Amino acid sequence: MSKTRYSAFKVVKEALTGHKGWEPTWRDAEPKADGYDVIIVGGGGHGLSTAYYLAKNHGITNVAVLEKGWIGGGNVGRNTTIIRSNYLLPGNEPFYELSMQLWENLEQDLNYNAMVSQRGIMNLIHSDAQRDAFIRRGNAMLFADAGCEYIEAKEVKERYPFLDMDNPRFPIKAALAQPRGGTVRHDAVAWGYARGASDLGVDIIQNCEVTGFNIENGKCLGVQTSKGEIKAGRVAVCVAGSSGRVMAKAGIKLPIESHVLQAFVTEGLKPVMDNVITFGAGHFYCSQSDKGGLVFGGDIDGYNTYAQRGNLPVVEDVCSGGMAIMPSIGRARLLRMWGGIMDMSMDGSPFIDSTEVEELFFNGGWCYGGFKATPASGYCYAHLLATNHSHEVASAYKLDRFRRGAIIDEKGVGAQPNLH
Amino acid sequence: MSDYELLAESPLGGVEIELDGFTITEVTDKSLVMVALPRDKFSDIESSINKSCGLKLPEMQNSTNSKDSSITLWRLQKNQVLAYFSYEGDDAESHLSERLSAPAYYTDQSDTWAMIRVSGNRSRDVLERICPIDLSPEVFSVGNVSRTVMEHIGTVIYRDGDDSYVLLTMRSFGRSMLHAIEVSADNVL
Amino acid sequence: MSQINRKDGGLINKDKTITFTFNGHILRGYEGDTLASALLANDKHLVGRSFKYHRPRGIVTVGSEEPNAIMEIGSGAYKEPNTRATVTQLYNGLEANSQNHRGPLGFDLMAITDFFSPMLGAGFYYKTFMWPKAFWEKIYEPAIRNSAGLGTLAKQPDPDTYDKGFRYCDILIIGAGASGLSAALTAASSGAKVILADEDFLMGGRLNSETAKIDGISGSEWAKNAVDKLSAMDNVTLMADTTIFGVYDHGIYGALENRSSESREDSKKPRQVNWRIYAKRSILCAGAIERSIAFGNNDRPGIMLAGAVRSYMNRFAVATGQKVTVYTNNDDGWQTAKDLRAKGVKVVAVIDSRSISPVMGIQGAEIFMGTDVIDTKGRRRLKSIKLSNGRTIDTDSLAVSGGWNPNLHLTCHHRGIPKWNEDIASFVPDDKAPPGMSVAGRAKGTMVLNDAIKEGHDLGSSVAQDLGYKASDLEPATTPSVAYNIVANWGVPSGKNRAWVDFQNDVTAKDVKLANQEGFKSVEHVKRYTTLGMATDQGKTANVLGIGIMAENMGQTMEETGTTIFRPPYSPVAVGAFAGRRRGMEFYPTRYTPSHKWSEEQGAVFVEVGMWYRSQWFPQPGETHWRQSVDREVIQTRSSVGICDVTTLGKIDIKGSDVSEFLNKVYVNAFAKLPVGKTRYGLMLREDGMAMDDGTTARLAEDHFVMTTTTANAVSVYRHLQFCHQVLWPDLDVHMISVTEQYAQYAVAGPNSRKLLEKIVDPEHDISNEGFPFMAAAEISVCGGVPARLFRISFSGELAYEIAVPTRYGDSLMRVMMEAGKEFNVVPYGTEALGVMRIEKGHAAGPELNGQTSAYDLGMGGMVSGKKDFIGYKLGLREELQRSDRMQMVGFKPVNKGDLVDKGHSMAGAHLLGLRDEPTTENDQGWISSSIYSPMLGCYIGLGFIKDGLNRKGEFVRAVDLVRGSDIEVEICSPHFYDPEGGRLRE
Amino acid sequence: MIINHPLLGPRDSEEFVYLGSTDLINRPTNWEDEASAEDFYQYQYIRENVAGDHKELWYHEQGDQSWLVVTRNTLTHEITNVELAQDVSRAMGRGK
Repeated sequence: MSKTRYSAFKVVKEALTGHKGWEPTWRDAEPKADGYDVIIVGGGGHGLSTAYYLAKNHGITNVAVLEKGWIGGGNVGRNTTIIRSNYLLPGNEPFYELSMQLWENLEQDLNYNAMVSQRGIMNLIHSDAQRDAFIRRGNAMLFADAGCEYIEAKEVKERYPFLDMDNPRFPIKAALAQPRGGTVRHDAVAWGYARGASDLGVDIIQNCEVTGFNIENGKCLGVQTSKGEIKAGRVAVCVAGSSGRVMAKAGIKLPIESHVLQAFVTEGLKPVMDNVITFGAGHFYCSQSDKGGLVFGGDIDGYNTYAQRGNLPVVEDVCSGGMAIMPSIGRARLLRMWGGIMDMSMDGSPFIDSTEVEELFFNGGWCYGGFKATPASGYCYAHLLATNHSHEVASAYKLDRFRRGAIIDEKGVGAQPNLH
Repeated sequence: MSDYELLAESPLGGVEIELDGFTITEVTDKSLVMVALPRDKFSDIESSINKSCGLKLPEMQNSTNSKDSSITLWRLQKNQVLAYFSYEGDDAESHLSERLSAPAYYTDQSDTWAMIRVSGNRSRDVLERICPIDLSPEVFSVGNVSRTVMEHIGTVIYRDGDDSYVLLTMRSFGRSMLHAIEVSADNVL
Repeated sequence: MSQINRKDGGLINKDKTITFTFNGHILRGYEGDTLASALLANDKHLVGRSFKYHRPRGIVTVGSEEPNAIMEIGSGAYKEPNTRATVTQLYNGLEANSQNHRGPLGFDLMAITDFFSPMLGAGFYYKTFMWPKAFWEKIYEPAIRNSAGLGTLAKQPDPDTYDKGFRYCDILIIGAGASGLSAALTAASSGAKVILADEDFLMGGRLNSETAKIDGISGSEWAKNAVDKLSAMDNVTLMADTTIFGVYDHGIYGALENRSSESREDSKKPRQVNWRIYAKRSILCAGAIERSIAFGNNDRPGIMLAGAVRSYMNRFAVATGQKVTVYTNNDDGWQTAKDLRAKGVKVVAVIDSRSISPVMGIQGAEIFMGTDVIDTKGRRRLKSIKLSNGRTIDTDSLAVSGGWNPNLHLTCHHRGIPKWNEDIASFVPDDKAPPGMSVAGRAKGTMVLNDAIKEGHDLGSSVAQDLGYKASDLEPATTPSVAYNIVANWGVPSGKNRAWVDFQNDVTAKDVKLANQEGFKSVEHVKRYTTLGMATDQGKTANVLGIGIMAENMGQTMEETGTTIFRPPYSPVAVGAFAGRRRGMEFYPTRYTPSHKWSEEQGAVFVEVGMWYRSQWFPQPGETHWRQSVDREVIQTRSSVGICDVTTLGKIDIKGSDVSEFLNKVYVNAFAKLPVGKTRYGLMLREDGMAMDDGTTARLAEDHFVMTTTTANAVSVYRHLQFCHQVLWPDLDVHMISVTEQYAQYAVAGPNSRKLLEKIVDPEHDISNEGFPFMAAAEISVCGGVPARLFRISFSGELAYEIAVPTRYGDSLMRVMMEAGKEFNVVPYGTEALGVMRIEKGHAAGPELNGQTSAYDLGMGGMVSGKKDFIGYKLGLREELQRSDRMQMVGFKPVNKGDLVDKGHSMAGAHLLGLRDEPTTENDQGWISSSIYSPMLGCYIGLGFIKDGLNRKGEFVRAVDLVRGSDIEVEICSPHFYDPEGGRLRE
Repeated sequence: MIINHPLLGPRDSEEFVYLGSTDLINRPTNWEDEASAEDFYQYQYIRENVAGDHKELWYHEQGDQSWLVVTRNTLTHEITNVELAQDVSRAMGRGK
């Protein structure tokens, strides 16, 4: 499929010939005058994977991905790179498990090394009540064939001697791990999907902001953009944190609020930890990147915002969480902190659905869990766009579910987005 | 007469710590009663307390004293004032309502709070490490009172002298608050 | 030989020698040195290895922007990786070790990677390592991980402490160089409250490194005088060694005060203090950062930035070499040659890439105009340089200046976008600096010192005036104007030789080109593809150079190319400093119950619930397993009487004329007609129809109610009630106040509870079954007149009361009741026994009220009133919430009573399956939410949720726990396992 | 962030708890109508999610325990107005 097949052989050959043979990873396109069968609004991970699967699984290649800035510049380029399928509720678990399976075959599929690394993810358990809740979750995972491992405290200590097992506030009583969880080189996911989609004929158009939708008689006929009007058979919006702003241009209000989630990375360090560790009681999760930085995060700041930056209280909370479980992290220096805008939905679960406007589709509400969903989100969105039917694992992600009461609330905190 | 007797205990056992330029003492001779002010009775209450004790309703974050200085009113909320007064008995609520004789709702809060006075010329240097509000002498004057949060503990701070502050925290947090002050003193002095 | 490069003068104290070690060698420096200046004094140029190719690297800069000289400082638990030698103040006993090499620093085995570098260019890893599939995690990635990273984290708890603090000012001035000091002088003289912060331990900024005279005296002396003047003023706080690392909303600045050297003297003090500074306005005077030029092998130890070479000479009295060369594209580079010469250091050549006349004459130096350096030699230390005119010059120190970049980092923390300024060939702040921030001096692009001083001076005064202070009457300091002329130089063709852009991350000009060729054209894409600017210095020295190279590659302007986003922190901050005191027990505060001291005396085991420490159980001598204690507490309570401290339950006094109406709106059931002297159970929903909390509410007087909430939700329920009152129904006459802490409250439960209470309740109060029936409530007195509240309510299912006294009597009441109860064999019970008894009685608690369950799911549909509006009513009626096949709460008991007894775990968390079903998501019928061993029933019992549960009592299903490997048959039953008719309550 | 409390002056937002849009003030009162199901659904779930000036509810938990209506720009975080929610609610016609 690809014009330039990547391989170790090719890398050596290019090294010896001055790297003259490398071509652009994806084709930079300009809008076609006669439009597209499908326009995907948003060149993030989900938009690019949707384009890829539309072309690959459904043979729909007259597709454009419109990106306001540079591809992969949204949450796919600013997350903590974690993948996992350790969900609780039946509306969610099979979907995330499909995503995990797609991750597991992604690189061979794309001929692009996105460094999918199933180094395992471990949730620490600090109380009896938390243990009961995690056993319930673990069983849900095993029922869905996602795999999980219950690790007694003694073994947690053996594997991760730097953890503070006897913390007076959060003694570690056990852990629930998903060995198949792990991390992925986030930017490479966007680039890999872009390359795959582009090779199959999809137009990737950067610096092309959608400024409006052409809607006539309740039907969407195309979009207005900073590069002019573009006609489309179908328009698929996929803009995560910008969902509210973009859908407002089509006159649609959503059960979504935009919030900022901060993430952090330390200076590079020689290997400290090889897996992802999550400290639910104190809002902290951490892994180490291949470059050596400890990448970590915690809760969202908690107020509506579209500004990609947060404030100090959460920084301090997250770092305290780090000190509570791994007090050696104190001497690691925080190198960079940044914020991404999360499309926080009213129950913490996403939407992949048609809308009240004919031929206008919506994918969003991923909260802070969108990265791990990237492959399945594109896969299922493409399925819906190509077939008019929800994919079975995404069938719960309907926009009208709150009207009906079909809530998918993993945390049980109700219709308050900043608590999910 | 009952066969059994109940003994009262202050939240921090009357702690007193004397450091160089800084003193920590538990306040044990005061009672607290919350006086809720129904909206339609504001003026009634104002005139009643003026008549009974020579008291005025304080401005927000400020205090007023009764004529005989035995009762101080703190205005931390719009619809309530907290009375801080010298009384050590079991029935602060009736005691105060009789003194004020105003048509308000009274709720005893004497056992709700631990009260710690910090004083001395280094008090602001010590508090600077835990107190997020501006305690500059010209900004937070004698008689000012605010409710804020220190070391994740909801705290009322009242300036009762040039270099003297009373900190109130919910009684169950008292030991943590005392510890926070001690750590600050260790770090600063 | 010691300190062979040390010269005369400088701002160091030669009377105080300091001894330190570098890679185990004992070396000496002086007070006032940084680690870097002391290393250079000792002729140590090779100080580290680069990230990817393990190239030998030396000190490049003199500040926090240092990319190369990063080291591990200290040892054992104190070891601190990646510490910049250039900002580490030297102290006695400092241990420094170079990092990122295998074997000795001079002979790093990993340097082999440099040999393979043609294959390891930008992004190579995205194109390979994909086969065989399993090899990535097992072989390739571990190898990459081990060779990546820089310093090593001590995997021991950080032994130091950190503190936080809060400071307020009118004007925060960031940077105490010429403009910052000038601004501080005028602002302070206007009367404004000023904080002046500088990251250096010595205030003065570049003035300490330059020879320019200000007001006729040396710059460093002028700075010292200014600092003395400021420190004598009451309205000024000086914060040296303090980095303003971030600008947050509404004038909040993060400031890290480093007290490392102080803490060596007295190690109990915090190592660093993380200040939150609240400033009405700020003036950024952060100066400028010099950049390099991309030429072949421009990364060898001995090649440094020209301004740094000058600093080491002037401030630290250290010559960076014996035969120095200067390579520049601007006038300022010449100053280095001039200053070195003045100190008697041999300058062999000045090379200027501009085709203009020489800026000045330098005695003894060859001058090359319109000439570039294209290659260098010397593996561990620079030996010679090769020029574009073919000349080779022997030199051991090359001072490079590619120009100065305004240090505008902080102006971009609110997404300001720097603008290109051709005059100074660099980016300057745009007008979108964070609100309240102004910029002066070189940070703004004002490169001439005299102008920078004036700018700071004027701004200090005008900002103070904006805030209502008088204008300053000071005159600005003056210094002769020295022009700053520059012609951008982004690099020179260097053939096969690599021209380094980002030293630490080993990004070369060719990497940038390759990225562009592969379609990575956005500056963000290039950064992410090549890792340019992602090292510990975040591109402070590299980024503008990299952008220049990109712009040339793509034939676009600098403005079009743009910058990446500057993010906090300005320079890296220890994670521990953000956590501050919040470690271990101090993660958050601790709440103690009134009976805590007594419980400790009894040897109680405590459990944390929220922040509360509650007694979990009270072990007796001979009991070896917690279950023995808990079973005993349950049995003894159920057979006679037990006492439990329930003070932690939220208690809210609600007074006013509209309280009953208010309660009607927040509870699903009716409260309007609750009589005085009675208590009622109430269930509260969220607006979405899900259960939020439950508890009892008693009416003590016509206009006085007291509500209880669960411990966990005390705060959120209070907030919710305030919302309902202030926001939804503001005119209701309702006054709420938390009395949780006002009363010590104990549950006294069991058939003998009344008898026990009769001994302490004052005789005028009738608490007989008739006089004080089930659900009665009253204000009474105990023990001879102590006021108390008594409620006849029961969580245990026994005849039971809750008694509350003012908290001051809480400890005493516990002791008195234990004494009075002796004759009944009274037992204290903890939260575990409480939990056992509530499950035996089928009361929902936290695991059932988990926010996913409605009143109907909980089997409380019958309580829901259809005759009034209340929070959660309407949305609770939605079709999906009313489906009969929703999961509903019921009880579960094992068919075989002995099941799980030997397993040591309960049924909690197990999922429910049909008797012959496979464990799949489709077959999943529900789960067990709470489960305990019931001493009364003699087996494990559980509460749980199963589809259509209320209609399935008597059916058999399986409770399957694949996680822990159990699979048992259970019967669906009523959740009321014990005394289902409730007769015991009313006895 | 700093919220300029109308009664107490500027306070660090750490003292406050955020709830969400002031849409939540407008709780429907027509609960007896069949059609109110839709109103309650809109009230509880659908948000404008404004990019710009956003009116939102904050609770001063570690202060005077008042609910506030804060007008804050969601693009810049600039706060232009802070009012007591009780006053706003009354002005919108809510009472008992």
